[in-house]
Amino acid sequence: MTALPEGRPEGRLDEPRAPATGGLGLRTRRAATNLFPPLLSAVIGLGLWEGLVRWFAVPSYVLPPPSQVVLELVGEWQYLLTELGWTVLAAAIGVAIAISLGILAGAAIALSPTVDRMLTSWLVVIHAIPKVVIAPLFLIWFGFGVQSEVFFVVTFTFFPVVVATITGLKSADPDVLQLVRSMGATRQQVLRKIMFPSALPIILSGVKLSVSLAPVGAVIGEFVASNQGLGHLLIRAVGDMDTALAFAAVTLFSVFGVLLWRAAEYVEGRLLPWHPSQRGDFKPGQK
Amino acid sequence: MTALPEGRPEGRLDEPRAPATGGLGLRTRRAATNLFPPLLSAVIGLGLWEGLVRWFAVPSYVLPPPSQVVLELVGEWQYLLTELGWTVLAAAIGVAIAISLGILAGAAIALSPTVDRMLTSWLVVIHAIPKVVIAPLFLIWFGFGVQSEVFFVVTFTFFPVVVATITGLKSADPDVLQLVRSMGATRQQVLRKIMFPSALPIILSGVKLSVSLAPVGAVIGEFVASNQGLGHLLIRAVGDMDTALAFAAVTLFSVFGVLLWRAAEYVEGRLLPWHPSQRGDFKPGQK
Amino acid sequence: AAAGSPARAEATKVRVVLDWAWLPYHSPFLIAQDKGYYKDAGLDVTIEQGRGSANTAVLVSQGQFDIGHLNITNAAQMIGKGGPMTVVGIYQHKSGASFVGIKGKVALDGPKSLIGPKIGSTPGGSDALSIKIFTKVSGLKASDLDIVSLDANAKTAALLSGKIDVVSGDAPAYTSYVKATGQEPVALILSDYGLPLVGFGFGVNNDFLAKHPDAVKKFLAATKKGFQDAAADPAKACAFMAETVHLSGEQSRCVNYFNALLALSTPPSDPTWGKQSAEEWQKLTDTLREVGLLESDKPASTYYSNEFVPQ
Amino acid sequence: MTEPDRDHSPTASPAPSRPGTTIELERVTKVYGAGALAVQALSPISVTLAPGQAVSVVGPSGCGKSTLMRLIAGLEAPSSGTIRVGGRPVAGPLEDLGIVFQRDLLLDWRDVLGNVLLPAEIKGLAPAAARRRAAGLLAELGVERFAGHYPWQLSGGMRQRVAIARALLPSPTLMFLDEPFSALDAMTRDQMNVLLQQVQSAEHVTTLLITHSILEAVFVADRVLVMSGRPGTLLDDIAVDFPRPRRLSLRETPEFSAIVRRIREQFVRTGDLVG
Amino acid sequence: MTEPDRDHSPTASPAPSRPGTTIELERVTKVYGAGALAVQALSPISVTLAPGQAVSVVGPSGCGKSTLMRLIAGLEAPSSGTIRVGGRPVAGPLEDLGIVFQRDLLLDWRDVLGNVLLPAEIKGLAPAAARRRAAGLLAELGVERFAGHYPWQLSGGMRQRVAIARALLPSPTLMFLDEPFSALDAMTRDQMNVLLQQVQSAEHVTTLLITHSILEAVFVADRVLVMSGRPGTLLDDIAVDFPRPRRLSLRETPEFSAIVRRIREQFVRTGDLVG
Ligand SMILES: Nc1ncnc2c1ncn2[C@@H]1O[C@H](COP(=O)(O)OP(=O)(O)OP(=O)(O)O)[C@@H](O)[C@H]1O
Ligand SMILES: Nc1ncnc2c1ncn2[C@@H]1O[C@H](COP(=O)(O)OP(=O)(O)OP(=O)(O)O)[C@@H](O)[C@H]1O
Ligand SMILES: Cc1ncc(C[n+]2csc(CCO)c2C)c(N)n1
Ligand SMILES: [Mg+2]
Ligand SMILES: [Mg+2]
Repeated sequence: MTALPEGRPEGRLDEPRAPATGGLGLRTRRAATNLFPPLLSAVIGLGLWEGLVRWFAVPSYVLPPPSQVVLELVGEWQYLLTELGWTVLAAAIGVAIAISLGILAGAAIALSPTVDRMLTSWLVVIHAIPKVVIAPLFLIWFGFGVQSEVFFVVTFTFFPVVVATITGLKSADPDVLQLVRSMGATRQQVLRKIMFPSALPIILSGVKLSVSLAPVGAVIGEFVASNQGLGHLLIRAVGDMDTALAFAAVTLFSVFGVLLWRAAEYVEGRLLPWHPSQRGDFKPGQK
Repeated sequence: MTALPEGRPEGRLDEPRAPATGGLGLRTRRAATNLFPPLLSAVIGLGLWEGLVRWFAVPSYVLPPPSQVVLELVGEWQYLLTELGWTVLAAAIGVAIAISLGILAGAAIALSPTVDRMLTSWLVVIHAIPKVVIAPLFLIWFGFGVQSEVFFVVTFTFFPVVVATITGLKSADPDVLQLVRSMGATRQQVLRKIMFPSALPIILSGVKLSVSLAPVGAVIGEFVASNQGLGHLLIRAVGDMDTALAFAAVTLFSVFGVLLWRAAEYVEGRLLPWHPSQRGDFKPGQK
Repeated sequence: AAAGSPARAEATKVRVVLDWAWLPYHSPFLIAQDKGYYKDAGLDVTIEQGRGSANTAVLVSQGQFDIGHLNITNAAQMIGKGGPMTVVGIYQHKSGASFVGIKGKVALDGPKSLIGPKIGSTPGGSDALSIKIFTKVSGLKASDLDIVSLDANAKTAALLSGKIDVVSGDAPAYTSYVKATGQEPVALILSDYGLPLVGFGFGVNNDFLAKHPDAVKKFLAATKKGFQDAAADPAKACAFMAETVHLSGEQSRCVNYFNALLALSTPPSDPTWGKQSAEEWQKLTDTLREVGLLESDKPASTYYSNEFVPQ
Repeated sequence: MTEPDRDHSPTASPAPSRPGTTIELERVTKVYGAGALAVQALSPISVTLAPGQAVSVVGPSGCGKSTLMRLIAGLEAPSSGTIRVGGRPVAGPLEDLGIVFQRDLLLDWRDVLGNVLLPAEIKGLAPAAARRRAAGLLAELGVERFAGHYPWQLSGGMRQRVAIARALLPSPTLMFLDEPFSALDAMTRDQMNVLLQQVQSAEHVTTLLITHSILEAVFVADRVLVMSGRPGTLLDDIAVDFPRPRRLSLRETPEFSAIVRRIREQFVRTGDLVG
Repeated sequence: MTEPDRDHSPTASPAPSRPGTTIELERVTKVYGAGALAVQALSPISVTLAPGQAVSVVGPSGCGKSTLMRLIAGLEAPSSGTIRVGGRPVAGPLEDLGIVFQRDLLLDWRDVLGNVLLPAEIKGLAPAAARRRAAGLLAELGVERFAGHYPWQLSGGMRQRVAIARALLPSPTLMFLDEPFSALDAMTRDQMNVLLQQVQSAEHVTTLLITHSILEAVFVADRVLVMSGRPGTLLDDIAVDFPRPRRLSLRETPEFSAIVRRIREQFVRTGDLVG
């Protein structure tokens, strides 16, 4: 009775569940079950925040209570949304480029030890370099516009995809590779038809990481080298001790980040109907 | 002949190789083959950098040529190494905590949809929040010194481990899970004996990402508040427009990052002797 | 030039970069732009916010921008490194570098009072520089001071929350922030104790200067008009700024900030506004050289020019 | 392998004779999925297996044999009907069950010995005794030389034998085997049949054997269940009363052949392949 | 399935009779690994397979049958000796080869039809024709109802049939099958034997069949190779000259039984299980 991790597909014996025949009533109950925990968690989190701030009389320039943040959100929604737009734009373009580049680089590294030895170190360096140092270079090359932000997002988010792609491609079943080689598959076909799809669950975990990093990447790009976007708003708000505005921006930004994350999870589910993690209705049976 | 990706284990027919009987001569040649590409790549990269800087007469306050960086490294090696030591310490402690927490959180999320719905969003937020905004908070909560730096590293690096752990655990073969459940395994045992080891290759890809992020995390932590470390040195150098010193620090830092990466890869190899990616000497045969 | 005389097509493009994102003391540029002072002078001025004077210096030297509004120490360092830039005007002859604390918590009445309190300072850059020079000038040793390194963004919060007792930094900024919390600031302005640093001025890319000397002159003159308008009614300037580029905090804080800066500067109504003296340049370059932040031994006269200062 | 004296084999000796467990199925059905892809795997099946009985299940591919096994093992819930084991409704994985699935399901990250020891670790058996028993089982199954190899270094039949050793390790009172010998050559398979038959009769293990070999089904079992094509249901239920221990030569007897023929006829009567 | 008129089946009709390929092995050996874990899988094997011939390989579990197949298929290099196909040394995966491995190796991320169409995509066959042929093969193999299911939704035997359909799809001139019917019940297996035998003789496909069923080995083949225990080598090489097409009733004839007996005796003579 204790052997089963929670959250396995339905129909397992050791999960006490309503019979699988449930009609509308069940569905409503399930929707409630799905919505309740995140709401509860949000309420608890925000309540704790408000309570602690009030209890310890934390001054609002250190940490504003959520109530004040909400007021700020309402009062400045136009400014906030405009700047968020820039950030979203840069994040979207950047992460799209990063994912494509990351998959290409990861594939090249996974398939060729020579490329691995020649390229990986440079990628690690690009990934790990503290970006402030090269900020003046960014400014000179790209100026204060969206380009430098995009470039920033790319350098910020490509690496998880690279690493996941390498791990994923290298995990392909060697016997299956032999099989398709015996079908006369070209190297490209092996990659496209076997290695890539079998690696997809792992690659997508890298993509999810990248996607969740993209907005911060854009914001940091805006800190360093851009005169629009939430990052620029933040650098001004923080410099001006406008903590409430800063937290309003961060809140907006967090909601955006969580939505992005859930969207990525949704896409993942759609792309991997066959994967054990996605076998919702069907039960993991014997192969 | 074209079907085979490079880098597969030896003995494959379509890779033109010296016969596997090779003695010392072969081994030396192989060592040379392994060392040559990274050296070549380093030489090309640095040569390009030096050449471009000289060709375009880029002033050294924008981008110093490698030759000048090397001089700086030689001249300031003691200072640089001392500061690097602090950064390494904070990075090491921080990433160790991050990996432990990340695996725990990932396991909790993977195993329980309720925890997923309650916790994931907050983790995404913590991960995605622009750290400058909360840097003052860090300071106020943790004071100065290594603690806030370590905390920084933790918030910076835990998420890749979480995501990889979730993906890894959810990829466990459902049939194998049924098998051990029928052996009467407790939930804990299922996790420890099946889900975790089978997820390990994926978890380690997350760990590699985290490890490669840890030094930047420490440096950024040192930007915010620290009297030592490479981050402190960098802020100084950048503020003083001492670009050569800044790049010397970054170079040292990059080398450290690459070594860390390769070390993580080595550990990965030792932990996964059974994984397709590690079947060096043996050939992937039929199961 | 009379209104409408220069044809639109002939307007000279001038790309200006500031030292930082919009702050109260930038209102003169907005006013000049808004009132058409630049346009009337036959200039097509675009103003970009900056990311610190060091970056501003690089951007102007590299020709990404023509004119920069920046801290003159950074300009001097850049020129010393061979950056093709010339300082064409200084209006803040007294640096704002200072130690700021909260009244009742610390007393800042002379160099000796700095021994004891915990001082937050940003490593490198202007903070570190002023501490370095100040300890020299005042006879203190750096090891006498209890300095903690802090990110610029963390300094104010650290001071206001009591994590540190004193910040090292720009007096107009920190005193106005302390006031805005309903407390009284105390400040030790380093230039009062012989710190030979200066504050804001203008640097121009040398190519641009050679090609468009008149434009530089006109730009300074028009900007001076903006300063005059702003200084005449700081409250109105602040209100205008809050409307156009969004400004945080109460208007009083903005006014305090701007007034404090004006107090360290030549009044814009003064005919010598912008004018530089050989002496201040000599002292500045000598001092920088002494603390190792300037390697060049170019004569002080090569750093600046008074030719473009509005008469 | 010539037939050795099994009474001294490690498998047969240590465990005392234990009471078996009654298994009752009442109108059990199973439907997988929904909508266009829905598949009815089992039509109502009712049957009772006595304690200590060895039951073989035969039936066409895809008729629901593996499904039936997973249902009884408590790894899946039936769509309707009830299953009782030892009188109580099945509410989770059965205890004290040794199971071999159709795929060998060896753990890639453990070597052969580590795989065989898995149930001992899970059930907390004494390590030293477990290792001894594992070594004995591996020897008996002819893979002792490969104790330190990883699964990917084994042949298909060797993998299957390791999976069998793993299931036998804890000397279970219930044994469910889903085509455990499908990757073995005829000779090895015969030996395994003898071995299984001996273990079963010596230890009174209630055994459910799914097999495609009718000879094997009859040789090993007290009872053979013949299933129809999908949706699977019971076509026939044949008692096999030969005394134990049985020798391979039993298969040459006319009584044996009669049962085999009876089963074959059931198959042929059902006609076509299930589509 | 009653035996249909195979001449009009999609498998037998479209492909013209093609020339086969000679396969020559000369003192081929294979050693896996090194040091303490080293395993000699094959002792020197020399044998020549004629074009269009159907050859069965039988031998004890772990004796190197699968290894032999992978060597000939050009998927691995022998440790010594040479393999020539069509006169040229094997230097990579053989072309025009349909292969079924011991594991079914279905792609988890493709449904049944997608799996069967894989070789068509790889070889760039006309999609419409390939789909028609796939549908025909799936029907013939009794899994057409599951074209849209994913592999994990299939039973073991159904998976294996899908793997066979995939190998047959491009009508290869060479066919290597490693225990392709191990998960099928006796009846289905018989039908598959008939089908395979017909495809082979109609299209002169050079066939290598590894099997554990001696009956199957003889029924399908022109020639049976009997291998010894590990390190595997050739024990016997038996010609099977029954005319084609063959019917299942052939297995009841005394000539057939004689060959089966001869192979059995080889096995028994080799004695023990390989350890
Ligand atoms: N997890 C699953 N999801 C959907 N359908 C399933 C699942 N498991 C089994 N089935 C279906 O149930 C039916 C019975 O499958 P099962 O594995 O029980 O057959 P079987 O008798 O064991 O066949 P075989 O002899 O080929 O192994 C098949 O049609 C199969 O497609
Ligand atoms: N990749 C490998 N690495 C190491 N040893 C291997 C590998 N593949 C096979 N072997 C060994 O080679 C021997 C022959 O294996 P092979 O799979 O050819 O046997 P087989 O005759 O097909 O057996 P079965 O009938 O059980 O499938 C075995 O001892 C096996 O352990
Ligand atoms: C809290 C605070 N934030 C920003 C500035 C703007 N600023 C004025 S001078 C300077 C350094 C560059 O010379 C910067 C960033 C300030 N004064 N105080
Ligand atoms: Mg089955
Ligand atoms: Mg085999």
